[in-house]
Amino acid sequence: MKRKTAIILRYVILVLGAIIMLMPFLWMLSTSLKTQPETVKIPPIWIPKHLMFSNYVNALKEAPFLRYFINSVFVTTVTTAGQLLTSILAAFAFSRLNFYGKNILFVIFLGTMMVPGEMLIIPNFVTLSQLHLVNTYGALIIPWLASFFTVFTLRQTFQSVPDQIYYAAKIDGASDWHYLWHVLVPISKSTITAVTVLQVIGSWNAFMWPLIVTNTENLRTLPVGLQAFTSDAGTNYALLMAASTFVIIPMVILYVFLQKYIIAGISKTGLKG
Amino acid sequence: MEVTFKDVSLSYDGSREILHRLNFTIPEGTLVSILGPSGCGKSTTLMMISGLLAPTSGHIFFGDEDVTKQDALQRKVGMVFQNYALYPHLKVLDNIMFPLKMAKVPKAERREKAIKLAKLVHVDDQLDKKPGSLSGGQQQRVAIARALAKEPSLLLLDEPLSNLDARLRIEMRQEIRRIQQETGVTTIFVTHDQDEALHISDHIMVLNSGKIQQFSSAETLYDNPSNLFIAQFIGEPVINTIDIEDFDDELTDHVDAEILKRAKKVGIRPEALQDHDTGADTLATITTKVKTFEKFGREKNALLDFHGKRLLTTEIEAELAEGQELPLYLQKSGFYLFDQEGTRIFGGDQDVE
Amino acid sequence: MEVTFKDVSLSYDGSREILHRLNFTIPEGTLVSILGPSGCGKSTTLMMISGLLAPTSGHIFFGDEDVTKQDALQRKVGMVFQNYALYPHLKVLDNIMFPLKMAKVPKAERREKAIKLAKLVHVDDQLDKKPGSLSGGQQQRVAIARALAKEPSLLLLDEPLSNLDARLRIEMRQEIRRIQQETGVTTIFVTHDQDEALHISDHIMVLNSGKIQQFSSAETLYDNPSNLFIAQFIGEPVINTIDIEDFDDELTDHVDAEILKRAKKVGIRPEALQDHDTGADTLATITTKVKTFEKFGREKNALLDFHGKRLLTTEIEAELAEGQELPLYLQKSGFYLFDQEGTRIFGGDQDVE
Amino acid sequence: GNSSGDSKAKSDEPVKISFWNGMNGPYQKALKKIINDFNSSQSKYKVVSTAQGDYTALQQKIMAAAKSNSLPVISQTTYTTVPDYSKNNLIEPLDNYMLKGSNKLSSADLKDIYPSFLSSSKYQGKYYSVPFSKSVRVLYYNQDILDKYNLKKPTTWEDIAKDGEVLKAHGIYGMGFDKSWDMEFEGLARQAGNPLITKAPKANLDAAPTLEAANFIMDMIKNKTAKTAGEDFYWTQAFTQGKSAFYAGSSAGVTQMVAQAPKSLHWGTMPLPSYNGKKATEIAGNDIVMFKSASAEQKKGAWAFMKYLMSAKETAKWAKSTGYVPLRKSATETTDFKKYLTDNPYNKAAVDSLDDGFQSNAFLGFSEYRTKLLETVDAMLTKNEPVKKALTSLQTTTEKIIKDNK
Amino acid sequence: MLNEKPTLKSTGKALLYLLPMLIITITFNIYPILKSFIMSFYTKYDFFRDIVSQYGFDNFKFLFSDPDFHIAVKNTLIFVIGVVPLTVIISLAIALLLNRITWLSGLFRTVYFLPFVTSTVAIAQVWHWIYNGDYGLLNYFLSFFGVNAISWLESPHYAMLALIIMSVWKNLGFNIVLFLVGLNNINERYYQAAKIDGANTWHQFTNVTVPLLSPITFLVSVNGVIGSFKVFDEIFALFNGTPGPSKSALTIVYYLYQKFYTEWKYGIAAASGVVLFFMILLVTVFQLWYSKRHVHY
Ligand SMILES: Nc1ncnc2c1ncn2[C@@H]1O[C@H](COP(=O)(O)OP(=O)(O)OP(=O)(O)O)[C@@H](O)[C@H]1O
Ligand SMILES: Nc1ncnc2c1ncn2[C@@H]1O[C@H](COP(=O)(O)OP(=O)(O)OP(=O)(O)O)[C@@H](O)[C@H]1O
Ligand SMILES: [Mg+2]
Ligand SMILES: [Mg+2]
Repeated sequence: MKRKTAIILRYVILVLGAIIMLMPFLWMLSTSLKTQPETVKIPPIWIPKHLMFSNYVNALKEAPFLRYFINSVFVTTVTTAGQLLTSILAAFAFSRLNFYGKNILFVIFLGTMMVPGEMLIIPNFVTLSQLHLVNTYGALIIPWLASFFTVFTLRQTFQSVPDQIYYAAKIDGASDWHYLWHVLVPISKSTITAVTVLQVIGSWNAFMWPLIVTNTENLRTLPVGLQAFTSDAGTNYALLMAASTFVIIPMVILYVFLQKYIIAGISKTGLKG
Repeated sequence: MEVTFKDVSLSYDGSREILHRLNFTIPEGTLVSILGPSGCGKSTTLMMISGLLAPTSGHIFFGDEDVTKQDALQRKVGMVFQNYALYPHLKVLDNIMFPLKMAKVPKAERREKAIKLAKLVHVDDQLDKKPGSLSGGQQQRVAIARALAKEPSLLLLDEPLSNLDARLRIEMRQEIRRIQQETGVTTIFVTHDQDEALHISDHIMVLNSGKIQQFSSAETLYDNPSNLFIAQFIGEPVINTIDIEDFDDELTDHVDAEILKRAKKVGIRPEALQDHDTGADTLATITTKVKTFEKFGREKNALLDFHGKRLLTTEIEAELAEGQELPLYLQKSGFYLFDQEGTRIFGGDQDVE
Repeated sequence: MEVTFKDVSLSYDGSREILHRLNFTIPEGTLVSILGPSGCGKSTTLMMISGLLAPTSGHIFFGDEDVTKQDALQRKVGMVFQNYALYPHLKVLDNIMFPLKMAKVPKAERREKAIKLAKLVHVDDQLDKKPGSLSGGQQQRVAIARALAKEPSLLLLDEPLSNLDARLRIEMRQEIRRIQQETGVTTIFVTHDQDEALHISDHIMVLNSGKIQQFSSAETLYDNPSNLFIAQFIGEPVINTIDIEDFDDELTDHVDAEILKRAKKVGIRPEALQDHDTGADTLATITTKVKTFEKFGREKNALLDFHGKRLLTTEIEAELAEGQELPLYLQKSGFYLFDQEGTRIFGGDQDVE
Repeated sequence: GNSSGDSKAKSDEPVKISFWNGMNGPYQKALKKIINDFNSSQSKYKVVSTAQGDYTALQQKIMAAAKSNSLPVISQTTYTTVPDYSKNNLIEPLDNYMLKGSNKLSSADLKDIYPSFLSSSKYQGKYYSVPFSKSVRVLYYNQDILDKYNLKKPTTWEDIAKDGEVLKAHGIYGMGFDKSWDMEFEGLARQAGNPLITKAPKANLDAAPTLEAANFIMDMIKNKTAKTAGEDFYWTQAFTQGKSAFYAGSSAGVTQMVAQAPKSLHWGTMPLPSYNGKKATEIAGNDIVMFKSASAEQKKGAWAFMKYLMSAKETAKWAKSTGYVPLRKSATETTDFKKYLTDNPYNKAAVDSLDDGFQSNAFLGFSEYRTKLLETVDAMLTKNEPVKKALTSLQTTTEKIIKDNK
Repeated sequence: MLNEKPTLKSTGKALLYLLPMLIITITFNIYPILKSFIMSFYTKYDFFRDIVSQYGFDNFKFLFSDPDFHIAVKNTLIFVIGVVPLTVIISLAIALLLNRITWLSGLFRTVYFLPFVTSTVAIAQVWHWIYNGDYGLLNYFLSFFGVNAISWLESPHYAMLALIIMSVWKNLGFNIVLFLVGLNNINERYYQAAKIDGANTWHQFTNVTVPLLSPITFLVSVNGVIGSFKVFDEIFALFNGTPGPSKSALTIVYYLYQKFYTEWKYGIAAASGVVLFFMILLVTVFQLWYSKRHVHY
């Protein structure tokens, strides 16, 4: 009996929380189907009188979304993959290898997180321009190939893998390199999946940077397309939300697909101990 | 591969030394067991041989080569860890195949080999499970298979059979012995089971408190314990130990007076207390009183009182009544005297060490 | 606490059943050992008693109370896990104190008690270490201390001594037995060491392939094995097993013809092969040839050839030459016949089960 | 880099004129069309426009490009950045093209363009920018409310205050402002007697007319006859809900208002009423500047394009397709444009206001000053800071800003 | 080896592993950071041509005497103290709940992650509605408890609270995911041992989950502290590009942004960045020190 109430209580809390979490998402969907006057109705309405699916069609006409989409996919994939690679290597060094200056280097890297990104835009633009990378895919990708947050996250997980597993791998003839790719990475796949999702989303939603380092439509990504609905005269929320929905749906699908890996991990066996 | 330790010491934390200046040589192609009380440093010794742990001081040689500075990868030993250390994310089959994969053995071949080893240790019906859903003994057997898969030139086994039942244990130790003899791989085997050590090994090293107590064959260990610790540690039931003062003059005629003076403790194996005179083998006679008489399976233990001290013998066949007087014949083999430091000064074969 | 299983079955994955309709009762205040080959379901059984695992079907009772639906917290048992499961972040002392802390024992008292237990298991010099820097045996001892700290009314021990050396093992098992008898706590003890089981327990339950093979006292198990599995599983060295066909007519006069017809396998304990006639106890006489004669410590094993089959005896004192002919006297106690299904149909005490 | 390299283009290929802007959506489309027209109207130059997102992104991008020597030829920007750009030697004065040379603006042109646009293009005696996307403040009124309570369209601000008193009883505000009323404030101050900052520049923030203007607005607000949009930012929504009879907002908001207002609502626009017998309405929006880093050829082409944008025909076209105001009078007088205004009556007020339009005087440190001005307005509204105290302190701060930037 | 000391060789090897990351980080993080650090000492400076005509501490002196900067520091600290503990506690609680349900667990996990992907415009709009003084959802709920309508976004007293609530909410999804990963990496056997030892759910949580989850908690809180110190986007979204009513949401980064991009005071902006950096560093080093003793890997 007690157990049952506990379960019910859990669901009640989760459902209440879910409503709060869902609200903006539902708002987005609902607005994307409204007429313009409905979007600014006070108090707000949740269910539009007529579902304006045409908003989606109209929204997609406003900008070259297909091109943007392809760019987004390309940039996101390369950025995420590259960043994972550099981060896995660095996290391994920080978690497993002994070297001079380890702690200092760690703090320095940590320090790079402490500077607001707003300060880095201009100097990095200058650097890229000196490297003749402005207005190329390189500019969209290269600066984001390292993320200390990812390194930090992976380090925390790598460090939780028992030493014994490392020893066993050594005995089995695995060099550090093999240990990393055949043991550590598969064992940490839930964390890696999680950081992948976070990075993909970060890269997918990046707005300011792609705008600043590119000058041609051909290189721009989806979030830039959302600009089409905002102007001096105000914002066309219905179309904006339709386009936003179009932009985030791939991320939702990706998450739904990957979330079971985040949870599965090594499940019952666990890492700790 | 011959393994030599030269003055090897180890301390984990830099302050408390766990192993003190170990010196030994394990001859090529032999199987050596390491015996010793829990916490004496057996696993630590193996870890140093494998290269997972660097000695604080001293040198380790494989053959003539000084490997002290080499890491585990270079030393290429095989090892079963005391806690198995299976890869939690790999299935049983993949766990066994892992060293083969690292050695770049072709896929088909490694599979075949792994399945053969899995059969050997009777886990061939568990190949698709992850270690987390194996029983303790099954995990241990997978660890053995994994270590054997590598075909190393030096095999280190840290209590590899501790979670197996008696039957399987015997079967496994025989398999290990067979493989060891067939391939001639130098093998070091940590066990807490003396019987196992006696049956399987060419030599036994007994460690205590980070020091080697004796390193010799199984028989020598039993017949010629170099000190009181060994005498007490080896043998089941445990040797009877009483103070020299507890004897009246039963020994005076039979042991050199000089030695008797230095002696502190007397050790008498339970089977060295016979109920009949064995002639030449009898050293002295004592009189005891029966306290209890017990029978477990094939074993019969009689607990006796000798000058107020307990003595145990296993050599009495007939059922005895409590309180009954009993003359006993002390056998030469199985009777030892130890000095103040515990060193054996009488009994056993004095030449053998 | 009396523990009763009623038709308890278990399957981990919902398809392969690990335990099949177990039925047994463990009387209050007794110490019961569970013996069985690796992977037979011993740990699984303990997990179900503790409430960590729910049976797929069937019911579990503590006394009269059906606890099937209760979780581990409500059942309040003490347990030593096969893999110890010490808290990696807590020091040894805190690990031992943990159950006391949960029971809200005042701080000073729990400390005192924990230190007492640490002394009992000889880890009192390791109190400030984390489990990660303990040796295997030390970890195991901490786990024992932790389980004892709780003073539960039901104590479950899953191979609690597997990583201890022989001396310590005996000491620990005696301590456990002492505590068990003093406090009267019902104790279930999984071990793979028969000797341990024989010495420590009031009753022994032998499991195989998820079924109970026999549940009786140690002697009964040895003297009256209910089937061939038990006869082979219990006893060291293992019982000699040969086919009935290998006998010519040595048995015809001594065993009922009816029984002989049904018999399939013959089991003869090594000590039931005497080199001299013991009179009334002798059942039959056979003639064998010596193959090898070995001596380990106190043990002397002679391997003999009987109609081309191997027989082992431990009862020969004198050293024998290879190939020598030897008449042997089959003793009544230690001679069994088993039928097609492996059930004992001759030998032992037929009334005892 | 798209400036220096491109300038050496082969003679038969048109010179590329890069043009950065912050126009989006329909505005971007309208702009593209005009650029296409320009490109096909001649063969010497080719304008390539890039939308750089919103104005924030555009500003950051210009800063980054300036730092790395990769500025475009021309860019959209607010005229208030001109002092800073010019001080940093980034932009080219336009006098050589606009007032001299073969392609200069005729004096008729100069007269035709609304003076307020021209005056704000001028900094320290030189033209640095040309007007481009401009809007003015206009008054929105709710005809239904006026009818219901028998009110007339106001001719003076005092009328609005009075109407407010009437409506207050019915839970309706007289006037609605956007989140900040700084634009109306500056208009009132000018009508009362002085600009907030003179061309010199000299701050008049605690001058009597300024205080009068601020008090006038704050009194309405305290009196609950007027209200600011606050968290909604624009009063548009509240206006469409009938929360106020009037709303002083941007003419650029008309499009939005049309889209959002319920069909049943009767509303209109008119120029802001007069105060103190004068009329003034603040102009907002963006200009186009030319960067120094471009080649002579590009600059020439850029000027040609700027001139093209200001031509009567194009500015009318631009105004029609975007709702921004036309830049010259003549553009409003064509029949075509008149027809447009009859079809779109809401847009008429903006055009009618242009004669009375003004723009704040830009000076070095303007954006800092503007931040402070907004903070001051905010302080009066959210912290109830007394008008006099707030403006006196703004005066001190502004004087310091002016001094520091000398 | 287990007890190996660093050597030149091992350092060289580690460098190889770190190299890709190092190259990128040095070019795109460390180099610009150093540049802006140096810039904070430029007192007369032509930004575009990179000509420095005077160095000094004036920028810092300015900051220490600028009341706006004081407000920014105060607000930033309030924000960090408000956001970090709440984020850690709430996301951990939700992760625990999500970890304990089986039915519809995938759906719930997705729902709780959605705010992280949803467009910021939608988020800002919804929160504007929630916080609206007249018809807002929050006031509607509060009215049940007899609380009078609060104009959350217009009142200097409540604006910071509104900002904190929204920020906590916005960062939840992300931290929940990290906690879920951490929870799943804890071996079941410690819970079994704890149950046997008589630990109820709460005690299992405090004695097993909390210590064994500490690496992730450490990660989340360090990241939370750093992220909160740098708060900016949320303010922009919630207060329509203003620093809140009466500067009640003016934070250091907002201040920096304003100085840099709207006022073109690069030296002062850089100096405020340096101050921010050292503030974060101080807290983070404290966290690192604390973690040495309380984080169990
Ligand atoms: N979590 C699990 N999931 C699936 N199967 C399991 C799991 N745990 C154990 N098993 C299987 O159940 C059987 C019984 O396991 P159990 O651990 O009870 O054996 P055991 O008798 O304790 O053996 P051992 O002496 O080797 O510890 C084994 O075949 C094992 O592979
Ligand atoms: N990582 C470590 N850090 C500090 N001390 C340790 C560490 N590992 C082991 N020790 C200590 O070193 C001593 C020897 O440990 P070792 O594991 O070698 O013992 P062992 O002989 O294998 O014992 P057992 O039979 O119990 O496994 C023990 O006292 C143990 O507490
Ligand atoms: Mg060990
Ligand atoms: Mg088990």
